[in-house]
Amino acid sequence: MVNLYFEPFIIPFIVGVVVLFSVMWTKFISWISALPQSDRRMMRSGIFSVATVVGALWEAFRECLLHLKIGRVNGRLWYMHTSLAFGWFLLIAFGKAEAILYLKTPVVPIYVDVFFRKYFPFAHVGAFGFIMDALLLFVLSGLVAAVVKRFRPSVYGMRRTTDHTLGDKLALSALWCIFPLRLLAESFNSAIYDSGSFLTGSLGALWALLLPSRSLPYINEVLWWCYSVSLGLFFVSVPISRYLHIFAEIPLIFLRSFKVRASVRATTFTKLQRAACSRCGICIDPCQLSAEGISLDTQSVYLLRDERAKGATLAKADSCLMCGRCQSVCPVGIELDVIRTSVRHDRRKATSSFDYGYLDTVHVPLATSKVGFFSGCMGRLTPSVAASMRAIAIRSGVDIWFIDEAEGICCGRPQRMAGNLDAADRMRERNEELFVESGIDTLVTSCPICLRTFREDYHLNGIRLLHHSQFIAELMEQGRLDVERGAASFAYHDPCELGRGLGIYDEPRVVLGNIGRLEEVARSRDKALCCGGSLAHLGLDMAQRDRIAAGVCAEFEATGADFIVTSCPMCKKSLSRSTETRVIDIAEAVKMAVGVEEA
Amino acid sequence: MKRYTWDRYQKTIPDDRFYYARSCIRQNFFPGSEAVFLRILRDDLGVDVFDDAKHTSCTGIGYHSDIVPLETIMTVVARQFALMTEAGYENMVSSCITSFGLYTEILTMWEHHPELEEQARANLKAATGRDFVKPKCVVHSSDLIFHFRERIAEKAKVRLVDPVSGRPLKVVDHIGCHYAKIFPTAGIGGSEFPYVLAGMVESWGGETVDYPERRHCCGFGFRNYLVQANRGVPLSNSRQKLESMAPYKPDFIVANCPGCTMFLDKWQYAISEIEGVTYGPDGRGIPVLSYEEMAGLVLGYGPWDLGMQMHQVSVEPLLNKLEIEYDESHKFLGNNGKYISHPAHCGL
Amino acid sequence: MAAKRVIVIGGGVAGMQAAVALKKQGVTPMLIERDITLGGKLCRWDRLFPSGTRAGEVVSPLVEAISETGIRTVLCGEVSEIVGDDSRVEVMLTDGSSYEAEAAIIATGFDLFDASLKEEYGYGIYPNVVTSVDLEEMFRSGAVVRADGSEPRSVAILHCVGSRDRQAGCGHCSRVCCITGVKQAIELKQLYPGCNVYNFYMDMRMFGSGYEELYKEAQERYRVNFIRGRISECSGTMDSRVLVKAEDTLAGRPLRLTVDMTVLLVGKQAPASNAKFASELGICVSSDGFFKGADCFDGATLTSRRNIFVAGTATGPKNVGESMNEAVAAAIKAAEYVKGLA
Amino acid sequence: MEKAVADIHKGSSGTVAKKFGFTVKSGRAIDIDAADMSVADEVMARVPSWSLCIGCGGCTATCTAGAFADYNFRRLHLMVRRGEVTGLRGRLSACMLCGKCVLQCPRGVNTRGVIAALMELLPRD
Repeated sequence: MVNLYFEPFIIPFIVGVVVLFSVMWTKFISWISALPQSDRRMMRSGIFSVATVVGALWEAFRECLLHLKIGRVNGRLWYMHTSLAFGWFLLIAFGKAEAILYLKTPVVPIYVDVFFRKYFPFAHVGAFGFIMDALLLFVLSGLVAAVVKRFRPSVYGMRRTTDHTLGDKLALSALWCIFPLRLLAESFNSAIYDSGSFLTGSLGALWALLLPSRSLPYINEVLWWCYSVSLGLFFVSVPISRYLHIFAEIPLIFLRSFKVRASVRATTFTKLQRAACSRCGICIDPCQLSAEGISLDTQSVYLLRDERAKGATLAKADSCLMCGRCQSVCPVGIELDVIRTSVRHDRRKATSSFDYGYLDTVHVPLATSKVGFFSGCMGRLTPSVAASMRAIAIRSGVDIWFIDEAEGICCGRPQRMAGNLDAADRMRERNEELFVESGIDTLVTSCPICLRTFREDYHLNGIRLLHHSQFIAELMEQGRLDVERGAASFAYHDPCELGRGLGIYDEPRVVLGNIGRLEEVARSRDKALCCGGSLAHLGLDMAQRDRIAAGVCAEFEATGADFIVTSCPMCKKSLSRSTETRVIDIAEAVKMAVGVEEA
Repeated sequence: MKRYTWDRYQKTIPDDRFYYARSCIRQNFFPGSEAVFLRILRDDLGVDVFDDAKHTSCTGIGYHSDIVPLETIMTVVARQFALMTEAGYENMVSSCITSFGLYTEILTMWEHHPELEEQARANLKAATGRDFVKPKCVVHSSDLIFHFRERIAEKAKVRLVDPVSGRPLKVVDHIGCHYAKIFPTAGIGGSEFPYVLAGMVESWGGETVDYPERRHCCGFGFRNYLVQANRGVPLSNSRQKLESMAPYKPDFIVANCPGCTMFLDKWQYAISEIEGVTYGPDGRGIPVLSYEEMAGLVLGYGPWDLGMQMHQVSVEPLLNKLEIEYDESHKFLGNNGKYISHPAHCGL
Repeated sequence: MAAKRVIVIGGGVAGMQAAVALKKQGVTPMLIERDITLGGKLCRWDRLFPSGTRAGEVVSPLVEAISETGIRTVLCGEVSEIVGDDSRVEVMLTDGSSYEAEAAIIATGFDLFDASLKEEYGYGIYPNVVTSVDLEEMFRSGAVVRADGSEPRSVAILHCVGSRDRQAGCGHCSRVCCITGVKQAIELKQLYPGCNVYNFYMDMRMFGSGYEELYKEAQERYRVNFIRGRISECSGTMDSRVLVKAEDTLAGRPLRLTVDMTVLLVGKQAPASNAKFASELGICVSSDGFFKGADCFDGATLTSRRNIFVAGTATGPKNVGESMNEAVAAAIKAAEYVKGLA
Repeated sequence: MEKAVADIHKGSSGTVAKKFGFTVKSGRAIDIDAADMSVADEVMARVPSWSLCIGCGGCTATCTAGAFADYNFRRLHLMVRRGEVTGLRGRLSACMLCGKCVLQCPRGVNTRGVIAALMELLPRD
């Protein structure tokens, strides 16, 4: 008969573990089983491919324990996370190993190795004792780092960190008590039975010296109870606190490796991603709304937190530039923008209704070329871009058909970002008809906002989709647009939707490199700042947008470049309001360099 | 009611010898009014007012409805003046506001465009062989009653005062637009604060009410009224006035134009039938009197002799308030004692 | 050779500034003011746009400068006639006294449009219809209340009363009523935050620097409602409130509104004396009755009489700053002229 | 006595409502006293910059949807400020939320914020 080693003090621990795993399993099982059909199909095929499973395991090890992604961003923060997570993991692992070796049987109840010293005070300490003490010290150092981060985030180069709900604070305090209590418990145990190694042993000796030996057993008993209660409390708090992240991230990594993605129409995978948010607060500082003090409680961490509670307000969901800066640094890799869109969609479903019957009356002029240029709504407010493209086309001897010169239908992305998905689809469908019927084989647009939805949502069966900077780069590459490098210097601004959104960083730089001197700003490519003009944010007024843009422009003015070049009509409008330096679109720069007079 | 600029608009009104140009509409809507006007001036005040059967309608209702051209109406008016001259009178008193507006308008046009006068003179000569002399003075019949208001006050048998509480009756005075708004200087008190009716009311003990829509037109307007489908316009305009005056709880309304007097009275009936809303404190409407009826009551004439039984808003509440005796059973009996039918009443 | 003398007619800010400037130019100025005190209309104003400066802070330094530099001042001096030629001017007062000098600066200011002439607005008829001047005096006295002493919960401010109005016989724009309307709207909201203020305008003519910002502040911070439409008439209601009728031209619909108080932004008119002086001295006035300078540029303060100069709102509606600048210009021109005389 | 000539039919409220061939109409005037400003106040609270509107019509001029549909944004949100909100929701549904009006507004009003708020607050007809 298996010895259960039952002792009363392990009850809180057991209760905690039972509650934790039962709640967690039911949650994850129900979420995964409720995944949409297509996701489950991908999951089934993914599970049986050894490569993906091993890859996922390796990623789980790399991220859940070693937090390498944080490491690349912030060394001190990495140490804090890794020491706690990886340290605790090793502590459990070695504890298990020590217990198995000592009892010479693989079947060891979990609480035995957690409270090993209590159970077997006379067991030989030796190497294991040393390792366990070393690991405990390692975890305790992480704990100190965590306390410092909580009260002095600046030590970690963080201006702000998450302000936690009451629930998180309770869970946090329980977690913070666990390891000091373990240290005390093992040291008192060692004071009585000399069962400690270098750390717990020496501390135990100290207790023995200071305290009357008769009192030691009672304190020891109480401490083991406290240790067990703190573990129990923490485990019970995990399902309702940020620490569910510890367990939720693993299935998330696996599902993600099976190509399951969040959808703008929320699925249970959205719930899993939300649960995986550790509320670490890394997404707060990159947010320019926080940096400019415009809104301090609408960042992704707070949105996900509210969504896990009773649901975020539409106002909070709307207060975000969706520039993707937080998403690019989120250590857990949560699809923040997609989730926010799904929240907006859910909050707006009840009241938003659109009637686009009139779209059928909208027609475009007859196509004059296989290459169509779509300037988009914003584009029609920056006519210099289309004019430059016209000049460039003439110079390089290509025909471009300007689709929406007079009027056009919006690409639908602003509606999509606002969560009005059906309305966005209506516009998309009509535009698709117009583009496909026109017979073009290449669709060029100077607006990254349009390009992103063309590529992500539109079904244009085979029409090539290019940003105009890519098109110009192609012309240069093919030698159809001969250009000599001028003296002008350009500081290039990566629009969020083009850079982080579509990963197009290089073509604009190649083009600018060919026509002048390219200056890189301090924060560029995927670190680029948002111009503040974002249509995703429904709450900002002009003054607030200019405040954001001013910060961005300062960085560009610092390069001393002659021109600030961007490749988005919205960015051009936003930046030009907040700087004396001339802000031009990349097409205008090319036209200037090529010196083509108007057609 | 505090007034400011009314004293800047005075006009001289002769004391005697008037040629009476009757109104074509008023004889149908308020037959008693014109009769009592003559009786008051002749019998009570001894004024010589010549009632000439030969004069015709001034055709203003046609002119304002784009049916009668300008030359025709000028010739008809010229004929009226000719009749006046033949009868040996120089002052004309017009019973109808529209006529008064027209006579003033035409005389002013002749002043600025003498050739029009010559043309009218030629037309009249060709058509009737008559010639005419322009009247020395044209007044409206309410001007005359206003002019003699103190003498009437002296003979008054009834004061416009609530005998029980002694408080002056609250009277809404409504002035026909053609009286003051076209030629402000031709009306007593100008267009902002016309005083012709207010003067009477105040001399006879009453008090006029200044409600926000006081200056608003009753909406009669010939073209609005003649076409049935358009009658919604005057009805809505009158309602706007009634809604605005209701809070002041006026005791009665007095008007000096055939259209206003009839419609402020009859539209109250229409509104109560269409919307079920009846104005006036006791829910039986606000009585609407012509100034002759008001003067008649003050001088003690019998209400049925004044033709007040023809009103759509029953006048009994006002008569009871003023403690004026009347015989309910004779209300709808003609002079010959025969039943002369009755209008549908408001609020019954 | 005795110092040359210049008589300044009108002791408002323009007259006082001209006198002080003349003194600095080494000429002996003399100030004649019809009223019992110096300061002109500013004595009745509370705070000035756009800065909110107290009117006293503009007037008292000038009054002190005049007394310190011993400029001879005649108060309660109503000018009956001005005679003389290009090198002499004699100003006769109604009390029979008369004064001689080489030149004169006419700074007789402006008259306020008599709001009762716009009868349909009910000024003087309905108790709670006041003018911007009445309101300014209420602000000065600190008691901005309705006729019955109660606090106004809603106020309508009417622009262009007696300005740009053929009916009122004044076609010109008085320039400063728009900004006064915005200023008073803000002051009302500061005093009674709960009060709803409605400005009815044809155009918001925010011509000066800082005016447009004040307009924006009125909208954004004080939530003043600006309704584009000219009010046709005001009528009194039973509870002595005022029913205002207008068209909201941007909505294309007529609009009715009952308010506790109506403020008429009265315009500036040329004083009757302008016409009198003009005929006596043979200098010209423009169609709106204000003095016409020799030209609109360098000669703005000169007239067809070489020793007669004009300054301040007598030459047309303007704000306090512009009046004082024009006064200095007139003083310099006058000093130059008289010093040039034999 | 016979009833008046006008044909009589029972009004919905049971009272005898005569048909005269014409009827009474209430005026077209915007009555600020009786206007219900609840929607306007809530939108103003959410989008304070809305107070800066001077009614220049720039938004309607540049409006993408307005070029095709019967949709005049300036007039629509002006009527909200005048308390007349019935019937506006249908028109507003033509908006593509494309954002040109934000870029166009000379006073920097957050027009899209107003639209989003109206989308939620305007009564559904």
